[in-house]
Amino acid sequence: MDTDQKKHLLRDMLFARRFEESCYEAYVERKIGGFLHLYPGQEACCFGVMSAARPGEDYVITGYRDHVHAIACGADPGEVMAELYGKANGSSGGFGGSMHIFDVKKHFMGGYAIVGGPFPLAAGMAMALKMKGQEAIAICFLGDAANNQGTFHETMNMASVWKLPVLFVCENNLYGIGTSIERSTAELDQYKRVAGYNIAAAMADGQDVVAVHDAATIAVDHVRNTRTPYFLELKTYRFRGHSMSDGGKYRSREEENEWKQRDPVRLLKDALVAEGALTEADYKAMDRELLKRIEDDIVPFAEQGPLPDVADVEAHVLSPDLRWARGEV
Amino acid sequence: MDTDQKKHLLRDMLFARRFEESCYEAYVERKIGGFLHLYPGQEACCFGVMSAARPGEDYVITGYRDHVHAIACGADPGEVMAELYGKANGSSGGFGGSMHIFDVKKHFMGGYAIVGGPFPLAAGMAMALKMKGQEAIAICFLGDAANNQGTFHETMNMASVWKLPVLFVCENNLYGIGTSIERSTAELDQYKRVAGYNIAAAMADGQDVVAVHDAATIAVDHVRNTRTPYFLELKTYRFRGHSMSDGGKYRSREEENEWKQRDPVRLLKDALVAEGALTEADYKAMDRELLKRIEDDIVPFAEQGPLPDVADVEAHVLSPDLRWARGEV
Amino acid sequence: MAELTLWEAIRRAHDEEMANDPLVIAMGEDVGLAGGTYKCTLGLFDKYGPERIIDTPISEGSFTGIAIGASFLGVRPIVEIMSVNFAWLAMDQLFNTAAKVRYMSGGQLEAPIVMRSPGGTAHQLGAQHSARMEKVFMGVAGLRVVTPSTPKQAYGLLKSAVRCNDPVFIYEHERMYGLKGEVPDGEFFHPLEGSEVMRSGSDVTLFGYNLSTHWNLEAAKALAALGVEAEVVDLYSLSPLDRAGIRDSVRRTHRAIIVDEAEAPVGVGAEVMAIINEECFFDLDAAPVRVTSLNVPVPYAANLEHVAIPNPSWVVDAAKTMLGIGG
Amino acid sequence: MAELTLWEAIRRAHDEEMANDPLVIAMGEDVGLAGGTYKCTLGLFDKYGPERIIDTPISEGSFTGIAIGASFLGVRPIVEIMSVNFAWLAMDQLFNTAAKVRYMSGGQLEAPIVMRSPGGTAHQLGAQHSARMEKVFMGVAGLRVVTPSTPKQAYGLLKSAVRCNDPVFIYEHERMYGLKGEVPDGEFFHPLEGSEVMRSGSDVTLFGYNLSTHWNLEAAKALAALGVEAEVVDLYSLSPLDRAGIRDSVRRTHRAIIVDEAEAPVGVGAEVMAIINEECFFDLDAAPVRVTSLNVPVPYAANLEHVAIPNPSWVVDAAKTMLGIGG
Ligand SMILES: Cc1ncc(C[n+]2csc(CCOP(=O)(O)OP(=O)(O)O)c2C)c(N)n1
Ligand SMILES: Cc1ncc(C[n+]2csc(CCOP(=O)(O)OP(=O)(O)O)c2C)c(N)n1
Ligand SMILES: [Mg+2]
Ligand SMILES: [Mg+2]
Repeated sequence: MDTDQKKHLLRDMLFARRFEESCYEAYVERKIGGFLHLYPGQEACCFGVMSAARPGEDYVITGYRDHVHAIACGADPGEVMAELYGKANGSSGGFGGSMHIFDVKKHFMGGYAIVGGPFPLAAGMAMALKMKGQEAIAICFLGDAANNQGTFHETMNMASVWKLPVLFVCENNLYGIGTSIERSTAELDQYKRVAGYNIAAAMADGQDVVAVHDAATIAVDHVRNTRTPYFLELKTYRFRGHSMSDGGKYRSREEENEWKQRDPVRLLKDALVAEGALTEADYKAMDRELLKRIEDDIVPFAEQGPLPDVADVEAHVLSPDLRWARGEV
Repeated sequence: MDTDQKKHLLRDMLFARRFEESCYEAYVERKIGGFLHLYPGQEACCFGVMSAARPGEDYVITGYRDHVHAIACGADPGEVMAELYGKANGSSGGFGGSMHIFDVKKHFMGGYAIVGGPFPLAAGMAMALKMKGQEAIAICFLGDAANNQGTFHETMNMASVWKLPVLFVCENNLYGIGTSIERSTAELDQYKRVAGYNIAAAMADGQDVVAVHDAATIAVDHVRNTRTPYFLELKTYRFRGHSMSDGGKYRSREEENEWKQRDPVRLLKDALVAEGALTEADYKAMDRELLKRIEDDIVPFAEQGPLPDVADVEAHVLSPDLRWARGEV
Repeated sequence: MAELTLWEAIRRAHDEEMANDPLVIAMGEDVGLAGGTYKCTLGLFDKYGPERIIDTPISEGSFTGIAIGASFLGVRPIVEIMSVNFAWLAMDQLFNTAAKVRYMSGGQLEAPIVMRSPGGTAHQLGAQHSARMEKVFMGVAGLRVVTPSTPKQAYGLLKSAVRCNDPVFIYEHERMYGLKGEVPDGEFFHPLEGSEVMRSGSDVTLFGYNLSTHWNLEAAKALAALGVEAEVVDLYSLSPLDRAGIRDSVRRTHRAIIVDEAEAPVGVGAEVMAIINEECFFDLDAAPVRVTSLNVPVPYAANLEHVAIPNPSWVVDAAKTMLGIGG
Repeated sequence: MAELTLWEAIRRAHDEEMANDPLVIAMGEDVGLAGGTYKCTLGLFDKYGPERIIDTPISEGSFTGIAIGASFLGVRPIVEIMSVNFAWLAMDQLFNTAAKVRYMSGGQLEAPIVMRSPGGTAHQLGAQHSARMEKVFMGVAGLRVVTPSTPKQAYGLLKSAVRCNDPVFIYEHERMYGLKGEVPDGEFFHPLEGSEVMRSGSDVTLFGYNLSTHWNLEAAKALAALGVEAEVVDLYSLSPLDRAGIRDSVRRTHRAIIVDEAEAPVGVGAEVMAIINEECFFDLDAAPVRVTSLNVPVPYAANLEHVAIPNPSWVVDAAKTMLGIGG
């Protein structure tokens, strides 16, 4: 990867970090409701993979921890923030919320709140791409604990038998809410779990965005060229609680601190500084610039956005095209 | 295995064969209703495993193809037949039918009609045995296609993590109704599918009852002694349709005939004849005796059994013990 | 007009819609090579190939999810669940995703899948194969539910369901695939909403759907012999229910009996009664009545099943009681 | 009498039942080490250990099945489904096995599991986390369904559910865990069947359960200020519903409003209305009315959620309309 691309990734990851911290503040101030799941610590996973894929062309789907994935696909961060504020200018018009960011124009096909639900949805999108003969692939980002859901098994089997162009990215942050992977899962290395499905798989360091990019390049090329599935495990860690209501007593401070030494943003920054491609001052300036964008543009866009019109509360339940319903065809 | 035990197994298997053929006749004559799934071809699986286990002590559960498993656990064949006839003297009092044979006294914990449903039920029984410190184990017999259900994956994982004394026996007859395993499943060897769960597994020839017995002995001992799960795959074939309504066009006659060369009853009989432990005449006499028992005892027990009392139709919905319901405690 | 069985009508609808649009596919257990458990896709595997008539593994939850995901990108899957009893395994995907995705995406995404499944009691299928689950599908916003009582409806409802941009669940009755009836020769799309007056009458309305409509027609004949003219209203659309059609009929007859093969609690009968209460309470000359099965899991034995599940005589008896006709 | 929050009452019931019988266990996601999402098992992991307070993987379908299988052999599992929205994944095991096994085994086997789960709308949880699924659990024979509206009920219902030999589903409301109330100091078992008159009145009955009972009590206060005496009946048993209790109250007040946080179709409101029609139609002075949420997936935005979900003012308005009280 060249230095420019690394700098881009640094900017993207730092922006995502600051964006999520801003969400945290707004939640504490009760400007955001519902459940809020933040991404700090895992940024290299999403950006590393998307840097190897084709954002806006490939179809991406994930769980409830979805803000950053949407942004990485090209969603407007202001619209994502406005969605969290429950505003009409939010990416789902205020109908979805944090767990249901959608930007279909950018092929970000949504965040879903039922653990394991997106596995088959991703495979289904891949089936459609295959039928339509398109070059795009489907990419599904989910956590480690989601792999214990029956949909994992069922989908891996069908994706393999039907040869579907889908990349499964497992962001293994070692916990499903408060339950550690050792306590819930018979095989700790998630990429080994697809052995029984005849699916290509690999593992990479999810804190090192370059390593993720490299592993994802192989994975994405495999899926795009062979039109068969691939499973990529990324070992990572979330720096915050599972959601805002996390009591946080299930992890030791030592473990947390150890992982924080491997902060993906800092690791990349340090590498660039070591390379001589960036100074600490450059980095601080970049950070200030990103913070300013969040404070001056993104948060105000959300704060000042209009509320959804309550007259629309029954919109979007069924299709507005009533021809078939009424037999007027 | 000694000759006596082999002779016993021959008798058991031949009896099961004749029993199922008698069900077939009764169904054609419309004396039996509902769906009927017969076992011919697979007899060595059930009897081979149960000869290595402790019938009546170990807890057994299976799917809808359940008559023979019930009998192998010690259920009275007359009661099983009466159940198919929908009679009050049937093993479930006429409430269950062919797919729901139960004999809880004999620890035959039922036949269930939802594919994949019994996996967790078996693991749950094993959990209870573990809690209660009993020596018995749980044994779950299911087909190959059931392994594509999410419950397979979820249950294997929990059985492994929680170290449950449960033996999963997969009777791999290569088809789930009309869909062959090659068309539905990414990994044809079912025992390889548990690799990702850290569960001990093996495969054996399901047409050779001695081979099944030997493999099952290892499997049962493993579960009983280590109190951890085991997965045993038996390659087998059903000689009849999936159920009585099977069109049967999905398998070639050649394939069927090839497998019929490996009829488990005939293979054992031939081996005993070759050993000099049995003559063809002995075998015929045994067959006549078994047929006579079916004709003279079992079928009349079913035919002459009383219908369930229609006044009982609302019995067994809820517990007759209404103390907690009524707060009379 | 051709006379077709109900399964032939469904097969014809599949065939026409697949011929019309290369993105229409069918999937389910044994729908392909084996031609479908109830033959609804017979012959189509040879015609459209394994990529469009897809035999699935026994993985109801995820093949439903795959169909939904494919529909996000314009594919029009017709998913067959071999028996509605197995649909519990697919409910999460159907309800939490297909029925909600349009709403939670603010209208950006839709999941135009069709799910078809046979339900109801048949000849002694026992507790795990006799579920009547209409009510479950009707309870969730964002999903249309229809159920044919004739081959014509079966054909036209499936055609409209494939074209409609909403997820549609089609509830077929396991005992009705062999039913014969006229189906128009030309292409025909049945409305997904509404109800159909199958017989006009002035004394009582018998509401039903799929099999119970036939019970009601039979009961109406028996009642006619007693001088009672029953109106038979077929609720082919279970969600949304036809409030206006229900009201209009009760306004004509002032009496309502809702006949439902399912157990009573929170079922079609309760909902129709609630609609009557809300729409035309003061038009009633008698308390509306539900005719339903006993509230039991379905027993296997023929004699037990017989007393647990309604039949036309139960409808006749309910009408006679309501109208004060003795004997 | 101690004042406890609803979650403390549930925790106390767990604790007592686990102390009483070594075969009582609790299982679910994060019930153990983390103490339960809503703290209902807080501290019990340390007390009873990981073999009796079992943290499960995210495998709702199969850990429910495992609980059922264990119950076949005498274990008494209390299964927590973290949110009722995830219960769709467990329905097959709950309905096809737990609810039917007694019947289809002819009474040989029973599945005395307790399943508890929070449901309902809370602060903007959105479409996939706001399901109200009471009606789904009520529709199937062989399962008891109860729902507490007070800490006392929460304590006593769970205790009885653990002892009862039927599978029992306990529907808890996500917004009510912090609710405080008196719980008797001594051990106490609440009946699983019946209903409770929370307030007597003569002019109209407000039927509700869990959260809507509290809306009804609030509405009754507002109505009293207008000279209307509303009776508030709490339907803590949703299956079976208390037909006699419903009838008796309507006989006293002649008017019924059923308040349900769920969408209307085939819901509690419809079933209670049907029971009223069947039991005491001619005692009614007005058409019964349902107060329910709009028939939409639940929106995220606070202002949309507010107009979609009922609140006490909706109940007051419905009563005023029914009684012809202006303004
Ligand atoms: C079917 C289902 N069960 C339970 C939950 C509650 N839940 C939400 S996130 C979560 C943990 C998921 O962990 P993982 O897949 O590792 O993703 P992570 O949150 O660590 O990114 C759980 C149990 C849910 N949303 N859906
Ligand atoms: C959940 C579910 N899906 C589908 C079915 C219909 N069905 C009954 S048996 C069967 C095939 C099962 O095959 P396998 O597990 O290999 O067992 P076999 O019949 O070959 O013994 C199917 C699809 C069912 N009963 N349950
Ligand atoms: Mg995780
Ligand atoms: Mg098989």
